[in-house]
Amino acid sequence: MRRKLSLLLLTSILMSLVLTGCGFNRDKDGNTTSERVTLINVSYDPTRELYESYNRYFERKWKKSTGQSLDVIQSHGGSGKQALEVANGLKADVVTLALAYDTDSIAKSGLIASDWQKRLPDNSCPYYSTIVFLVRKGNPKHIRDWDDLVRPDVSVLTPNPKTSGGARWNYLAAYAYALEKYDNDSTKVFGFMRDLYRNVSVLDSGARASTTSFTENGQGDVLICWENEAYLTEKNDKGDYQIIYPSVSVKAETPVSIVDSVVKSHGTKKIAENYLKGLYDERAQEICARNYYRPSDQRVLDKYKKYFPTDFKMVTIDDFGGWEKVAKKHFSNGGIFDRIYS
Amino acid sequence: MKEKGNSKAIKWLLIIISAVFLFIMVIMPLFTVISGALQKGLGFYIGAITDKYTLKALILTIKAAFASVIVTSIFGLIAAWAVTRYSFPGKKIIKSIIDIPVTISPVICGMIFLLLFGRQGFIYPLLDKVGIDVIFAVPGIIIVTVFVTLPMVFREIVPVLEARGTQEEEAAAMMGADGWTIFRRVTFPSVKWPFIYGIILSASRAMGEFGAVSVISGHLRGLTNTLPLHIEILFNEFNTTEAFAVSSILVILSIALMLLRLLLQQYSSRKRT
Amino acid sequence: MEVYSTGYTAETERFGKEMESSTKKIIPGFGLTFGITVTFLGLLVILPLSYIVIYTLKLSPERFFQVIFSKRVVTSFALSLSSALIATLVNTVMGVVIAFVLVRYEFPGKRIMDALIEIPFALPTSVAGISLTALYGERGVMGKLYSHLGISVAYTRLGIIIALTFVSIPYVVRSVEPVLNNLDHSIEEAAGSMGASRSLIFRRVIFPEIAPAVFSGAALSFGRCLGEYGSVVFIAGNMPYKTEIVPIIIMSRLQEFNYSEASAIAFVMLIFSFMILFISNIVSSHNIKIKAGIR
Amino acid sequence: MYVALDDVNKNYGDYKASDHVSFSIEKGKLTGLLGPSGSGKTTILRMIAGLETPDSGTISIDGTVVNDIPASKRGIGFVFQNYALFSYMSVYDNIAFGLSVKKVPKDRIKSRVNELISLVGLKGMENRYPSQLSGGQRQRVAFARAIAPGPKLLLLDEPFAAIDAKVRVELRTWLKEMIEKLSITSIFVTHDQDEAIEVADQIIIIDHGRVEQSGTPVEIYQQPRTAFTASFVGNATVIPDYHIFSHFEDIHGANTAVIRPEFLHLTRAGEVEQFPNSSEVGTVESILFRGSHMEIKVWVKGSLLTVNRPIEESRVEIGEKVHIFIYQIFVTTRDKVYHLKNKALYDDSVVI
Repeated sequence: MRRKLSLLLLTSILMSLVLTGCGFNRDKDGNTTSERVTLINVSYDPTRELYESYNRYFERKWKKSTGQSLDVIQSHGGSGKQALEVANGLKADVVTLALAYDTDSIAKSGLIASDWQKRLPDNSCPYYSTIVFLVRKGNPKHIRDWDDLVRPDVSVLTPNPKTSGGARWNYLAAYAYALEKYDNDSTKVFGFMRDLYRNVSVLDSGARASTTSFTENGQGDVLICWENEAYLTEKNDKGDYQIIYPSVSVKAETPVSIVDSVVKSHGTKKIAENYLKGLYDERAQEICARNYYRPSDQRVLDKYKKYFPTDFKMVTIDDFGGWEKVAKKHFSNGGIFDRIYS
Repeated sequence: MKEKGNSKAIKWLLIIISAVFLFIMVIMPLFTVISGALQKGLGFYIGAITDKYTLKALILTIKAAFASVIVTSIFGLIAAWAVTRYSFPGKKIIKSIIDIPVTISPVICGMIFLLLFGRQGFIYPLLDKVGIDVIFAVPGIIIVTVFVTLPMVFREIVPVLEARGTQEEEAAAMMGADGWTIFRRVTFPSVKWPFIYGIILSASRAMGEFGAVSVISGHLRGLTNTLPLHIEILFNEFNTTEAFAVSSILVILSIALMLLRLLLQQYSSRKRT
Repeated sequence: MEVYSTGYTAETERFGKEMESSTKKIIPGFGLTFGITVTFLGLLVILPLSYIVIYTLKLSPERFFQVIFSKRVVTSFALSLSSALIATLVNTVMGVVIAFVLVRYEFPGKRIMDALIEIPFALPTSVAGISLTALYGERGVMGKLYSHLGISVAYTRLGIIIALTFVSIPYVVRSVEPVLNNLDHSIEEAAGSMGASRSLIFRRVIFPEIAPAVFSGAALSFGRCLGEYGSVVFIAGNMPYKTEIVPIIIMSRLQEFNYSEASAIAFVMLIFSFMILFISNIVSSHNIKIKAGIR
Repeated sequence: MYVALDDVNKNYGDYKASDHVSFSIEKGKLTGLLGPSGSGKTTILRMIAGLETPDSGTISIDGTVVNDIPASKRGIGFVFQNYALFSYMSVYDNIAFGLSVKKVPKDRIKSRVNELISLVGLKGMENRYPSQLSGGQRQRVAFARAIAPGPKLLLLDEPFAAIDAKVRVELRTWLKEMIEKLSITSIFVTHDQDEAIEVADQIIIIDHGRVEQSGTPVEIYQQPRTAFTASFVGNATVIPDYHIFSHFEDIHGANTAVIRPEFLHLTRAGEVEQFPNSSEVGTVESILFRGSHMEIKVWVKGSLLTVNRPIEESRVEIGEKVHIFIYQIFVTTRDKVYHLKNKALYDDSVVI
């Protein structure tokens, strides 16, 4: 008899470790009314600082308007990696990734409605960014435009497009420039891209890791990165670095969306929608601008014109025929990027 | 062996070679962590250590280590008993299976649970209906940590049990003692010290696990970030000083466990003679 | 006390017919303990591992070989295997020296050296990763030293080797130390009295005794280096074809939604690990047989 | 009969450990299973104890068949060869273990254990650990532990194998007294014939898993019934063909013989010889001083015989020619032993 008892005790310990209880109290259309609620926002690398300040703003606003105290939990990493984890079971209420392609891949796995990008204004992009160069103080290698990046004496830093959303925008910006320079002659464009990536000395998995290699570990002469990341680096290391705007870049749309099946099971649909809508508030657009993200609100954009020059060509994803085509042509196995590297 | 002239020279040569090697390979990295941690002064260091996310990560790390210690110690005892007290075909196979978690790459350890509990696995829908999240949640981290440290206690106990043979247990069984009494009064006392070593080893291994956990953690800040993962994030956030500060917690914890181990070693060998 | 006991001490297998006895029936508790062990292993080890096979089988054979023998994966395996081998060689040589020093000599700071050996086990790999990166990076102390010699360490193969060496220092030391410890001095003294020189004694008397322990320690260290991710990911720079070790490739394939390819590569890794485990078990059981005088 | 084995067989793969073993043991008797190592005697003991199960045949204790009864329920005390004392329990706890497992009240255990401790002469050692005791002391603790629960049958597996010679002799007499005093039916296994002869009331000779012979020590010694028993017991010399000695009856088909020193008498040239014309001539090969007598090896017609000569008689020289008179010999075939006397003894033509 004693042995049966100890066996029971053993299995109950194991089970208690696995089970995480969660209570249920919901209003009529399924939204949780519990006094304290958490919201999980899975985002890409460089938005850590942006969402830290926005979350504080929204948590206060939500408390004032509904009395519910909200706790937004962030998760940051390479955009592709984050998309994989959400598609694989990471219970994100909202996703704020680096490019529509990653959010589409989550939608394809059935967690997000297929017409998700139409649910919010400006293609669900409350903020967007562009791709710039970051060079050492005084621009020792005199880097002006994409041409200088292919020079043999220049070593370039950019993340791996297979895992990092930012790296895909870097790639497309370079590609747009090459198309224009060699007016769509694909072999010359391919030659340009191969020369560019031949100069890449470190291929990190995420945008932030790439920035760390450039700044902390002094790798490479020029870093291709998000505009906001460049300003953030400049702010942190007063004057050690300099931002260079290339003649051609991309309008890097970074759309946001709720994750339908998760908000349904968590009962956070109303909160999540308001959380994303909140990004369009005037105060929120200010927060984006101050974190060097280009706000979709034209008025706020003009107010911070100093940070967001527009005297260069900004190609959009539609000019490439949309993410579906781009992903297949460039980033799939055996795609142009793979061929660049074989 | 009388220490002749040249063997004295060899002795000191070998000692110096070992000392230099260990200085470069162990002391300098440790020194880098500590100096990196104190770069911005003690105030910043204290701030970094008591930061909200650091403490949450520390609690999760200790929770995972605690769970893995419980499971690996219970499993270790049961498996060691089955494998050493009886002779049966397939004993070697079981021993090799138990060794697997130590020989395969941590990334693979994380990946197999990602595949098993991920949305495409057959278990996910069942668990989801009941509202249990495993991967990208605390249970997943605990399961992976348990997996990585599974053989720790087992490997410490088995050699001792094998050296002892089974006659004492046989004698006790002859006198009508049941399995539990034999275990409690005859077998366990003889493996008490290796058992404790195993627990300390499994705890320090669990706390330091990075590769496997990073695959299934989801990096939810303050929720599923263990200390090693939190260090990675801090490092990626330009906060290298804070990263080193938090690392020093892990360094201190693991060195404390190590000293505990060495102390126990002294105490147990003194007690036995 | 051995941390990673590589071979099990002499299994007292009863030899000789008269002693043969199946104790299953006498000592109670076999059914329960064996049952729990097997089910637990089945659920926690076999079931998850089987997923690697399941996903690998999803690839058609051609695709499987295409993935495994793609240039990038092959160079990555070559990199991983060679770096693991070099790190293991370094740790084998140094391991034997340190074990010898710790067992045979008395000197100030001996206890400190003994404690230092444990640190690579105790230290989490991510902490090791960032400290080695900082130490050997352009701005680090060792980094500057090496750059004077024109060698860059971080983000190169050398950086990987240093990280792997750090992580696997204790294996050979802890495997050789006990064997050296209970090696009775009389055989050495016998050889010495017959006029053998110190190096001859080491080569002909001591080394054969510790060779199996050295080998199984090295096998474990090699297995550990092959699979190491935490410390390497920070220092390696992960450049395809240059510094991308296999665990990192698996990780990136995972991040590209590519489970089957990740499983295929992991499958090949598993084969390597099992081979190493198998060899080390053979050596240790061979070692036990010699020690226990059983042919 | 108290313990009875009926046609018990046990084999490991193709090796026959027990081959149609049948024997019985009287209540209260101390029986010795005697045989060379590897003869299967320990297997028989372990089968009686329940540590092994026979492939066929029945074992019964006190009238009940115990084949299917687990070892712990057979009411048996077992003393292992190397004691198997609980290394992490004190002497007191070791002896008390059997009783504490049977949930006997504490005070009764205490009195029983103290009684046993004084019985086996280990007063004052209660709190010692096995590692702090000598071989002899450990053996006595193992004995006390085995008899503590008052078993009806005591089994001892080579109890004195691991003890040095001098202590072994003392322990033998001690064990014999103990068992007589407690009058427990006991069986012990040994490969040492002196031990068997000295301690056992009844000896069972076992070889290659078969019962060669069973009987009192005297019967075994004086009337061996098989070639093996004859050659195994006593300081026997085996002669390939006894016909080289002329004064013995010829048994058809039998030629090997066993001769023991006490069968021979040595007379030197010039000494009075009882049967001068029916003795053999031998040359002395070697002389060994055995304390109470000299053990002399003599070549007689190509066979080296051993004969004892009292200390008081005159010393023999190596190489000396002597007369050897053979009183009797055991002529052996596979399963029969003929006890032949020297013909000279019949026709008593004795020279006075």
